[in-house]
Amino acid sequence: MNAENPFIPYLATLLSTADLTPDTKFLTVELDDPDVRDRFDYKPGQFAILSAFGLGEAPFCLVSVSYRGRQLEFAVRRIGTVTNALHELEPGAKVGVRGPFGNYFSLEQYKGSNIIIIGGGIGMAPLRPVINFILDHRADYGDLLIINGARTPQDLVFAPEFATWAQAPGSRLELTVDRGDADWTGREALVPDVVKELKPSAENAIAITCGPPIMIRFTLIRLKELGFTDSQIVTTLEMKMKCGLGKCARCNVGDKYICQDGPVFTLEQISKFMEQF
Amino acid sequence: MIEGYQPKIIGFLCNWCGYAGADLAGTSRITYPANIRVIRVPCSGRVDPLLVLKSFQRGADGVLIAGCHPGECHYVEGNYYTRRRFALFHPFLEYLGIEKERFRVEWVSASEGKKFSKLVSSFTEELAKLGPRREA
Amino acid sequence: MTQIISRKDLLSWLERLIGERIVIAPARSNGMVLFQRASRAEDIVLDFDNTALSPKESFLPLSEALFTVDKENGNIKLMPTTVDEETVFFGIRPCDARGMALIDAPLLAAPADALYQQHRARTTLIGLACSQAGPECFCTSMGIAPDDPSNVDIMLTKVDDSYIVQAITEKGKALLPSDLIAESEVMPPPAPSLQAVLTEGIVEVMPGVFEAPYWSRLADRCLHCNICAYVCPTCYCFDIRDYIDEGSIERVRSWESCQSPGFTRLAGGYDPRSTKGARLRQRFYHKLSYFPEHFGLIGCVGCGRCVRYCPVNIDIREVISDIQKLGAQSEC
Amino acid sequence: MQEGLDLMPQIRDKARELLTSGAVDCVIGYERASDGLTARPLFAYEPNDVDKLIFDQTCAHNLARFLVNKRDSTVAIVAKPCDSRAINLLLAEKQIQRERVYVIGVVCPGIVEATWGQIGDKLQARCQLCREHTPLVYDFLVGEPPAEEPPAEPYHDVAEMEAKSAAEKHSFWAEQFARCIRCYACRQACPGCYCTECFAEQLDPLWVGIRIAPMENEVWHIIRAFHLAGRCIACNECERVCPVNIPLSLLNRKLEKDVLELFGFRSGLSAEAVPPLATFKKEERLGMSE
Repeated sequence: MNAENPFIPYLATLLSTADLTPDTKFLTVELDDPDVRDRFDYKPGQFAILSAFGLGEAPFCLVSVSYRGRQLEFAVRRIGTVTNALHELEPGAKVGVRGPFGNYFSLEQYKGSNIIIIGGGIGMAPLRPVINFILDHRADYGDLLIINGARTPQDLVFAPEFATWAQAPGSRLELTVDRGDADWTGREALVPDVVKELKPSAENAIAITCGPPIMIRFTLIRLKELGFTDSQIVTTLEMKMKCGLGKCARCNVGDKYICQDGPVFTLEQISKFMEQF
Repeated sequence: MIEGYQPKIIGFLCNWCGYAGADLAGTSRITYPANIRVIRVPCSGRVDPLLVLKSFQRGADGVLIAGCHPGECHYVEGNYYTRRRFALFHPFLEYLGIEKERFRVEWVSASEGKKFSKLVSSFTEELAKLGPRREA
Repeated sequence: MTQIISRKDLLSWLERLIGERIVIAPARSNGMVLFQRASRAEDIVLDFDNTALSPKESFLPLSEALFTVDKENGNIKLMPTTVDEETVFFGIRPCDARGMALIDAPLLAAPADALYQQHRARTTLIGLACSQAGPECFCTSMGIAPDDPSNVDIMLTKVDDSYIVQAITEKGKALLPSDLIAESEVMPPPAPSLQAVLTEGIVEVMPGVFEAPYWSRLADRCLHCNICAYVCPTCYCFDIRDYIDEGSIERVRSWESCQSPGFTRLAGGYDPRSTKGARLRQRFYHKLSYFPEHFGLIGCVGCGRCVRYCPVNIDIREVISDIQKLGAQSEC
Repeated sequence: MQEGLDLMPQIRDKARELLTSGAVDCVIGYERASDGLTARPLFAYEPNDVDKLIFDQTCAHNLARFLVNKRDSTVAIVAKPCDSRAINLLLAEKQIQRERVYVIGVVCPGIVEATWGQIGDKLQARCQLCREHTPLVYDFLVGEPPAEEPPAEPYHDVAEMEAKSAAEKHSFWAEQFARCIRCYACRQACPGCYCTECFAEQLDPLWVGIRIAPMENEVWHIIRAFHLAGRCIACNECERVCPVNIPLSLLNRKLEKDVLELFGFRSGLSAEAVPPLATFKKEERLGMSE
């Protein structure tokens, strides 16, 4: 983060864009200043604030992992003014980057555990670096189960990586959609129902989930039925953010600022202030 | 009159009449001053006072709305609403300090290329006489 | 011995300061007393209860560019806004001076808000003790005295037709006009006494009343305008968006309020704090629970502006005492 | 303030009756504010709350503003004549249902100038111009309807403004708008401002930029006033609540005057009246050429 003036973004160049789904693009961004580029370390779960100059800035989770390379990757779903502008940019365009912000998944702590990743729609974005981190440190973790749901097959965000994820040793990828199409031979079920069906064991396991509020709500119920305790369930919260620094006083849930104290919380932490959402 | 001053006019022209009229002026090689910047709208009834106000704020010296003659609206009654809306907004603009000469609502049919040309000429002349707007 | 300055000399001092730097001082404007940039000492109002708007506007302006985007030959450069001019802020009341100190807590916490920090560093605060209290004042309940010299650089206390002068900080000392100040035996008058609100224990009570139906009932009459937040000397919420004018791009920060309808609405329309009751509750929780949890002090200074200007009389003093009652009920 | 004005018992009795019988879920009225002098809105849900109800010449708020929030329940409302015009406006614009609102109409002697902690002895300017001292819509009337005497020159201040030069008008309004802090209290207090998304909050198209600055403020105030053209019922709540004293009635009443002159229309006089900009007459010319 730019400690001298945290509101001034680092300048960066959009290297490439690719369509992930009809409404989501994969953006690869490189910070212009080589020193900044070297310093810009981050961990799975952290986010950055991207600027489209003239239209504003918005927070996005970093979907890359820091140690693999210096290019920053984002999955941006077109939903408002800033995301629209980002979608319109061509490679070579200048953007701004502030960050990294927020806390991260305690992957060190999960070592030795079986990991269950449960993501819905664009909620897979913060989970991608977790999956890649685990695959890169395969020996450190137990079984990896990935349950990824979306509205339609076209909305499954990281489809090009599914083969890698599914074929990695000790990992299993379960896809599901609300509505299939002619080519879809997989599941047509809601994510919480898939959790119920697959019955992952809570023993020595950590469940990490992210997705739309309604999916999270029912997924949590299913996980608890399977015996997961609140400290075994980890999620990321979403709230409107502006500054990323706990200063603009907008993204609080109870006395926690999602941009600083979050976005990653265990259910144990959240249960104290979930009502205050 | 200020030497060399060229007033800027924003013209909201309805697709069916005002714009067609301007088009006819063009194809008939009837000249009119290049001071007008044309924005084609589906109907004069689409013109929101916000568009007029924003035009003035962003440096227009005059704003013209040209629609079909009353009774000839492509959408039957759109311009009746235009008439009411701007009959009220025009004096309001004047009340806020925008001279009444700077705003016009005119009915120009698709066959009135000559009328459109005359209109733009007289509007431009009038605005030139009035001089530039004060800085907002 | 105390140091004093006569009213006349105070005005000549201010006149001198106006020649040297920016002077912000209370002045009459459209039926209000407001802090404004003074161009003549004679426009400065010395006798007033308090200004209609708080002093925060000088440090956290209504709107301010954080930086400008400079686009030349296809290159982009970001030009941060800087505060270069020295300012004297005259006439700040003890409650408002505490207000600034409270805003410092979040905004100067590392990494500091650079622009706000510059505004603060470039400004010398001259405080004016209150010789009388308005009916809406309750600073003492927030641990502030009407003649409290904390949080200012120089403190002035009116005695008859003169002012006792106290330099509180080195910055203040450096500004004092030694030629205009005399030694005197006068004693400061007693500070006015104020209505009290029981704030003791409120921070502890708050978490237990979050679900109380009280909030949605209170929100019945709330208009959800931003007056309370905008007149408040401690509210610091802001919005950041880009502003384009004639091709120039600025990243602008403007005041915003947790009461405004879009405050927590996410792109796509989902709003986790969509009800009126939840929004109003957020205001009081921020002041009476979250802020003290984070920074140790209640986020209110008892200036009473929200009491005076709320169009529907949502009175924070009443809210505090209602919460105390609710808390007592839930205990038994 | 006028002495002997004691409409309170009747209002309380009616409110108690309505709440006790369950005819309404809530009575929206006035109670004494925390200064012990002025009034504030009261939402009475229980018969016991009824004793807090007051009515006097400090009851400034237009309570009709709250009706859209209470759309889903049945409420009674204490309504002054100006408030009753707002009720008519909301009915005409299909925002509320007549059968879900019980109107306790109050004959109004005019409201005095007051701020929190201070009551003046002068009637508010809008009350000096009032033409209706008896509510136009009610289910139950409190007070004796007086004979109406229309004000002699209701628009003298508007006429003065009209007479100024363009430059004078421009600088007058620029100065007024520059002061705005965009708290949107004018909008929030207005019974006619009920849009679910205000144009000022739209991001695409972006009409009002983030800057709280003269140009943006100007768009806000001009369009706010114009959106109420032919709809404003002159309760002047917008001006009363403005924390920086912007003379909004001078905008609103210019439009009111022109609407009256052009269309012969005053808003809120009936629940059926269509706002003049939502209708037209084919044969009218309105000063425009053919």
